[in-house]
Amino acid sequence: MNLVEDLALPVLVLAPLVGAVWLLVADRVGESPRPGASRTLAVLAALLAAAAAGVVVWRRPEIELTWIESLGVQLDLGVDGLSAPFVLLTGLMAVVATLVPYHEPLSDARLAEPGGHEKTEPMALGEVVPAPRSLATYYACLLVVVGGSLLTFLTRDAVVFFVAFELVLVPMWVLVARHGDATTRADRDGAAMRFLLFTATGSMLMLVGILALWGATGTTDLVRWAELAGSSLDHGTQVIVAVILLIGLGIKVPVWPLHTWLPWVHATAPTAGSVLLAAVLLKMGAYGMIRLVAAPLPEGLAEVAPVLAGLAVTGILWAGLACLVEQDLKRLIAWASIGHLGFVVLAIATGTETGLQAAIFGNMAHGLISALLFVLVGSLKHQWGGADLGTARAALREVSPRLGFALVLGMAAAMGLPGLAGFWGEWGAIYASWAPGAGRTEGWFRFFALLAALGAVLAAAYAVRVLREVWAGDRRSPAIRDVRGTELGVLVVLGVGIVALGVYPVALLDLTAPAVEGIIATLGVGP
Amino acid sequence: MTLELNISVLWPVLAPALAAVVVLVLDVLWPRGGAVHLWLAAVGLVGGAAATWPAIAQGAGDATGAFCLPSGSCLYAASSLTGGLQLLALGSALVVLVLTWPAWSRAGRGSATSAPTVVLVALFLAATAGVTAVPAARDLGTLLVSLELATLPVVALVALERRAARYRGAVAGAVALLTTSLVSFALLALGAALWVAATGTALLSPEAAAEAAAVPERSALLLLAAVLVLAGLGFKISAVPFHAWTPLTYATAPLPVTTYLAGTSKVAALGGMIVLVQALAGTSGFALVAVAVIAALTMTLGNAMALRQVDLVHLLAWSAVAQAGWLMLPLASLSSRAVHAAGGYLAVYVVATVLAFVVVLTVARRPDGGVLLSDHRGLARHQPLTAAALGLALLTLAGLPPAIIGLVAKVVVLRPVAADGTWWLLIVATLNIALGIAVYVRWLAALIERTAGEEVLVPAPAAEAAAQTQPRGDRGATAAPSHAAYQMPVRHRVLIGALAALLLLGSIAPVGIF
Amino acid sequence: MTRAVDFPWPDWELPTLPLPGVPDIPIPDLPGTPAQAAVLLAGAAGILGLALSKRSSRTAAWIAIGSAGLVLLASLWQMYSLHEAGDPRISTTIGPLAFGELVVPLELSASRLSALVAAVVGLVALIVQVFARWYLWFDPRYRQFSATVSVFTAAMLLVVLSNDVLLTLIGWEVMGWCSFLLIGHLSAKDSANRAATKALLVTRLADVGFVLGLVALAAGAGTTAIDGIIGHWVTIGSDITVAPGQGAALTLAMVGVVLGVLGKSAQLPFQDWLPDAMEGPTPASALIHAATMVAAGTVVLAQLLPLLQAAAPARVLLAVLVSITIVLAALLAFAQPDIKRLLAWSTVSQVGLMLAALTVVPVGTGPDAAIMHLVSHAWFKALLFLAVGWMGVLTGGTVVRYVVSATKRYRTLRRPVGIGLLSLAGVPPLVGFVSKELVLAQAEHGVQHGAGTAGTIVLAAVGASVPLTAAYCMRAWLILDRGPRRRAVHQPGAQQGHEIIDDFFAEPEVVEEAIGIEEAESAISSSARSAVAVLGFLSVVGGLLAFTPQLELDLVINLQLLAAALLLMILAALAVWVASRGVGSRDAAARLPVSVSLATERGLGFDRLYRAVVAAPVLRLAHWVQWLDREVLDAYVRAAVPAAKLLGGALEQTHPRRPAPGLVLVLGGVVVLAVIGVVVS
Amino acid sequence: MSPALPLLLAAILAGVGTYGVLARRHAVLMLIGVELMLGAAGLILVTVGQFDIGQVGGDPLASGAVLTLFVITIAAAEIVVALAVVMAMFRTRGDVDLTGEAQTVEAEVPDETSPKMGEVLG
Repeated sequence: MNLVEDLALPVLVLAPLVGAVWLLVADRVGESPRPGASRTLAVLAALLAAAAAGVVVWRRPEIELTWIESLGVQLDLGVDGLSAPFVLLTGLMAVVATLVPYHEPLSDARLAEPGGHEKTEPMALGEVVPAPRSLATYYACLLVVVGGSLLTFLTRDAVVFFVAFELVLVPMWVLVARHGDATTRADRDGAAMRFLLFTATGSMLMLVGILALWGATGTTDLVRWAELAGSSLDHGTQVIVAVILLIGLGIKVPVWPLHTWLPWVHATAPTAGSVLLAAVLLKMGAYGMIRLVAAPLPEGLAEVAPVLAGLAVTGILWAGLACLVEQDLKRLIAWASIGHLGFVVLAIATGTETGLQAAIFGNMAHGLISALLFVLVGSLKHQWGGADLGTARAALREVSPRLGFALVLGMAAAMGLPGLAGFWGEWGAIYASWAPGAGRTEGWFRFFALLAALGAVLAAAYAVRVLREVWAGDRRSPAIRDVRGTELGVLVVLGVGIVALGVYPVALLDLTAPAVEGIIATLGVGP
Repeated sequence: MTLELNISVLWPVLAPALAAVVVLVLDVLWPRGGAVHLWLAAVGLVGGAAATWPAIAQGAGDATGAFCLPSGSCLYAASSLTGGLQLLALGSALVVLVLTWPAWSRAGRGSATSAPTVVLVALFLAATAGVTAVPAARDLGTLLVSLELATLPVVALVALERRAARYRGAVAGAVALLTTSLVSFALLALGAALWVAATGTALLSPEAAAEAAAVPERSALLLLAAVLVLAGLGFKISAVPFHAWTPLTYATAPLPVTTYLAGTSKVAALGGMIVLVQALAGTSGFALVAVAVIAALTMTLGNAMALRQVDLVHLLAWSAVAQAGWLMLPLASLSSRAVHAAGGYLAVYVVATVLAFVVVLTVARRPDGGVLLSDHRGLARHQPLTAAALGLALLTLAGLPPAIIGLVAKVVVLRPVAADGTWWLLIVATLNIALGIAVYVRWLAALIERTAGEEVLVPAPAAEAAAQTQPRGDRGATAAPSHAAYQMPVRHRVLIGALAALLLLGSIAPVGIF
Repeated sequence: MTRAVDFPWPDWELPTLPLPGVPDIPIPDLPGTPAQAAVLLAGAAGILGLALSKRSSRTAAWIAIGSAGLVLLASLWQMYSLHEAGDPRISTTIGPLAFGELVVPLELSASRLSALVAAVVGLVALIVQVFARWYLWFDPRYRQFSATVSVFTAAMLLVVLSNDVLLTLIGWEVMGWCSFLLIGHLSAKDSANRAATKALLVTRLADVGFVLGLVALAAGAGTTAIDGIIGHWVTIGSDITVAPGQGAALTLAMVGVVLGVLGKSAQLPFQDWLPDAMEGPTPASALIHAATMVAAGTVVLAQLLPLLQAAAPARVLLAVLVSITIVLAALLAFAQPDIKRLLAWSTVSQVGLMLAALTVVPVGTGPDAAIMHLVSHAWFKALLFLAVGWMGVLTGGTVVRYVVSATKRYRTLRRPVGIGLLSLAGVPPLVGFVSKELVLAQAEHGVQHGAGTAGTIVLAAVGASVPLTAAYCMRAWLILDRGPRRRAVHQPGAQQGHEIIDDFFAEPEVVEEAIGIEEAESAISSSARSAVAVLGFLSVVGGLLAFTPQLELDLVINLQLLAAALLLMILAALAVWVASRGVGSRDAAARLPVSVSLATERGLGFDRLYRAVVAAPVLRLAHWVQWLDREVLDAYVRAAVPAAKLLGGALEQTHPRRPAPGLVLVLGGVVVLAVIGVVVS
Repeated sequence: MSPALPLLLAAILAGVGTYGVLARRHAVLMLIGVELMLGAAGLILVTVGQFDIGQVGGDPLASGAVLTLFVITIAAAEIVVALAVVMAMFRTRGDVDLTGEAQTVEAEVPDETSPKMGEVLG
């Protein structure tokens, strides 16, 4: 047991990274490995990481290393109640993302099938279809994303956090730019570039905030920051730093109006990329908001909380409305993500224990739900040859009931149906917004709670819209094959996760409660 | 009046300088020396590099002086930072030497003697000696002399392009460099004169400056001196608006010399800047604000311009301008930490830029190669390892992991600025990181792009079938046969490997850089 | 109005019947409570029904019906054990939840009334499951249907037995979603999808109020436990007093809750989803509109009754809207050209009666009258829906022209339909009569005990509903029971030679389409028939419940009022009979002008109102949002590209390519630096 | 003699030199402008050394004078290099006009207008 415990943490971080390096090297030196071999290796690494994540969360080992001595940057790894669910989620998503089958990117020739979709660029028919190639780099990129995210959640040092935060950008960019679908290559590159520039700008702003906190506290230790709870910064500085951090993290989350990159990127990214983006990468933003803003800058957060909550609520409504008219199913799911994360941000802004609990829960729920929906929609998109809702297609309920069932489950969860994972986070957010923490204007927050509840109605509206357009109906052609094999397994696992979290939220809430209590309890300590 | 010499400290400067002298003397004694001169130069550089060790090994804050006055202040002082900068200069010079080795050893061919080689080698060594001296300079005289020593031979090196097709351009580039450097030097000299007038001493001591700043009429004089001195140094580091020569000269000079300008020369520039800003910092906020404004302007303009370039040398030239802004950024807040940050950033920048130049040069020397962005299309397929190294260099410059060192370098230079609370500068810098990413990722995208040879026109539904039937090996073999025939010279491989290894090592454990 | 007659009539106290003593069964010490068992069994049946029945309707039926039976047993056992051991009985669920500052115990509580309602729900669910097994015999999606019904039942039981507003909300929302699935069961039909969507969205919109109301209640109390909430907000003594300074907050919260209840119970202005919901299969209608979803509002308000009593404005709001709904829905029911829609509108009206009874409960009295009406409505309305569904199978539809003289053609239908309509009309001594009289008495009692204006309005509406109900019941009966003219009497099953579906656990040959309705013509299974018979029996004798200790009604029946009501009932029936004479179908509503009947068929255009007021603006807003997002928010992003290009271009143009201008730049830079110097110093 | 006169002269020299640098297209004339500026610098240094401007006591290092020597030496070295380059310029172009287009190399490189920008940033 001791050995397993000692090894778990290094394995957790290194398994994906080493796997990735091995794949990258193998792809460049000598004959590239066959796609099957790459995939097997990637899945093994992911499984190893997932198992290690379980052990780490269970046994809570810790590692302390010095990384850059002159800066006092430590490579301290370990989990607490706050990061544990994120680590577990990332472990699960690693397995999901590597297992999800690789679809050859759709390009113009295939997207130009009759039915007509929204054209953003004049389309050249008969564009070359890229020749298939070794997938080693693809899987390596997935693994780096996973490794980087794990490191982000595990580290206790702000600089390492930032570095790990950035580590996922380039592989994600490669995934979108090289393996994404798009009407034209320009579109694909555009989406990839958008992702990179947006999130890089965001993380650089976050860096500014981190530097400011570093300067004020003299340490980069996140635990220490949380203990100080902003006592070393005066009020004005807290506000400025909080604003900068929130803008930076808000791009990643994303918070309205910094969200415009997300639908693009999701519409383009390959399925596994979308899964990781929605289920893991966006979480890093929300996690950062708790770790870097809520804990160390309570006063600053309290000051800007009404604005943040207002933006979050605007995002909920905005996304809900956009979903009502969006024509691309994958973009629609992306919009839904924006709405869900709006609830998360709203919950964080309230600055109460209930809010933080709801935020963490909402994150986990959104991770599972969006992963399920993206796996599903990815499969649909590649069978349909596009994700346009305007095209007449066979009703899922008639031709592929398993996919249909998964869609119903996913959509019900997305609209926050009780008994499924989405409910607790959303309800908690509304509750917390109704009873916000110290220093928040009650009136505004209650108004936001009302708007958030309206946003939940919009969620129901777009959920039934999707079900009506995709699931119900009497068309039976063109028939598509029902989901089976690995994909089915992935969907089942995610579906069971969604139901389990929805029916028995106690485990997750208990897991995070001590950490959340710690964060809120220190608020009284500051001046 | 005695001057304590303390020669042992001077070896990093003396070694290349001596090597230059020896090369010249040897040429007199043995006119057909051939490649011996190059070997001598290499020995000089390596010797100098070895001699930096004692300085580097010093603890933080210690400095060993040479040419020390009885009053205790020295005209030359080597702290660990100085040592590091000197090592960097000598190391990058060594890379340039290796790069240019065949060209320079060929230079002698056709003439009866090896004189052309000797000229080049001597100029090169002299310039390097100048570069190594600048960071250690602690008085105006040393600074002026070493700066000019670092600049003038390079002008000649630029002009001494031997390929006829490029000669005309090279001369034009040399003229641009020359005129700018002359004017800048004139400004520097005026500034130095005013400095002496204001402080009464040629020593670059913060105390004297602070003393002068206390008296109103002298403070005005000091301000004017600071303006002129900064302008003079700004040229060397290619800060906006003293940058105009940069793209001109970079694009026209022989590529190894461009590498020298972009790498080694920057050491001198930053060294001088550090020395001056340290001396000026105590006087008023002026130097800091000026440096901040210049840094912001420089990085913004550099990135904006780099974004449009299709010629990679131009792109790197503008990137050098942008990076100059980053180099100056920490100097906008004065502390020993800031100075170290700038030094660390310089080290990362020099390694990455030199690596990028080496790759550009390798690709340019390929049979069908060139220095355009289009020549790098699909490089990741043809030369995966080279492309990986270049990618690492570009990511380092952009500050994106997996080139963690680039990111850490950015963190380090931003830290003092944040500590000062110069928010506007932080925001500008932050936006410039994004802009910079756009610059380098554009190149990176070209690297991993599929070339026409790789893409197959497949009727849409058959694409998947083709994926399963066509074995991979075939496609690898059919792709771009011309590239397969080309064998990269061993020295390029070694250089790329070594530099990439440096960056990788730094990424894993950035120890001792910052 | 009935009070105009002024001579002394004796009032009549409700007698307590000399019931036979309940056998004394020892209560064993079970690991869980019946409440837990009931909810868990029903919920598990939903999941297991889908997971275990691999394409086998038989397994699904076993699971669904078996669990429904067990649920019924558990709830009956619960009634018994409460009777023996006293109430309430608290039991835990998954909680307590670690939800920060908020205490979330998530407990169930079984009391006298909730146990009764739970038993009724269990019974109706069992009957519906049994009936559905026949009704959806050929439906390839029977498994999904039965599983959904199980989950639905679980959700309703959760609401009924909840002692925690969060549990209430969970059950509430799950019911809404299940109703979406059930109504849209025939998802190949667009009208079914539309109706399902409408039902979900309308109720969900109203739920905004419900959610916020409950949140506000919980936030004030710091707990989600219902008794905790009531204890925090009000003090119950001889009169109910609101905690000081919180009257407005309580009123707002209760207004929200009332809004949610209005939505779920299909009361004005949310009533229009319910008639459309008749697109669902009949068993679903019977379940949703008899015992469960529409009645859930009554249950919740009964649980929160002290708060409703304390929040007068919310109570008045509820009373006014409900009163209007009662009358309006009854009028609309009269004019419907489809019997099933008639029943739907009658449901709206009857649910209004339950809620109306709640608004006039004086302090210190329980909501027993409302619950009695809930129970009675559950029985006779389920009976009617099942019977009409059965009829629809036989006649091929429920539109008036299909069902004319149906009970004459299919005589087996005569008894259940007749009992149901009589009970609905409130003819003594059927259960409908008892419960309606109790509501009337409650209203009258309320008016005398300070229910104020609300009481008067409610009394008027309830009084008006009596003849109106009688009228539409009479109309329906006249149509159904018209003597046959031309067509010979069908002998069920005889000449058609269809498969007789009798062993309901046999495995049907599942055909592709849901053609069961045609195939199963006249072939009702004996189990389904007996299920209907049970309901019929209860509808007749169920009134006795009012005289058992299960209900505590300290009401005094005003015999004057009673007589007046009966008189009005008879008059209305007579009037309808008169009107129907001379009409071919004996449809009294045929006398109405076409424009009126069209308008009533469309529910007075509420659908268009919803679309015009809510759907269209929201969609327009959505298009704006899309446009704004693309053209304004994202424009900045896209503009960055041309901006960068332009900037680069401009710089490129100005960038000197010659040495001399470079020098100008250098010297210009000196000037700039000097300016900075001057500014800084 | 007051230090004002030499300083005034230095100012004039610097001004004329600046004017020369800015206004003259001829490379040699530009060089002369630079030399004038250097002269001004030297003059200031000498004056400062002589008149003890801004000094509390005497400067044991005689900074002014020493630096003047330095400047003169460097200027001489500069002129050597500069004239060599100007000669080369004259040989390649036939004139020494500094305002002439410098980037003749550009002609070799096809100036691809950057269409990739749109694609890349999309």
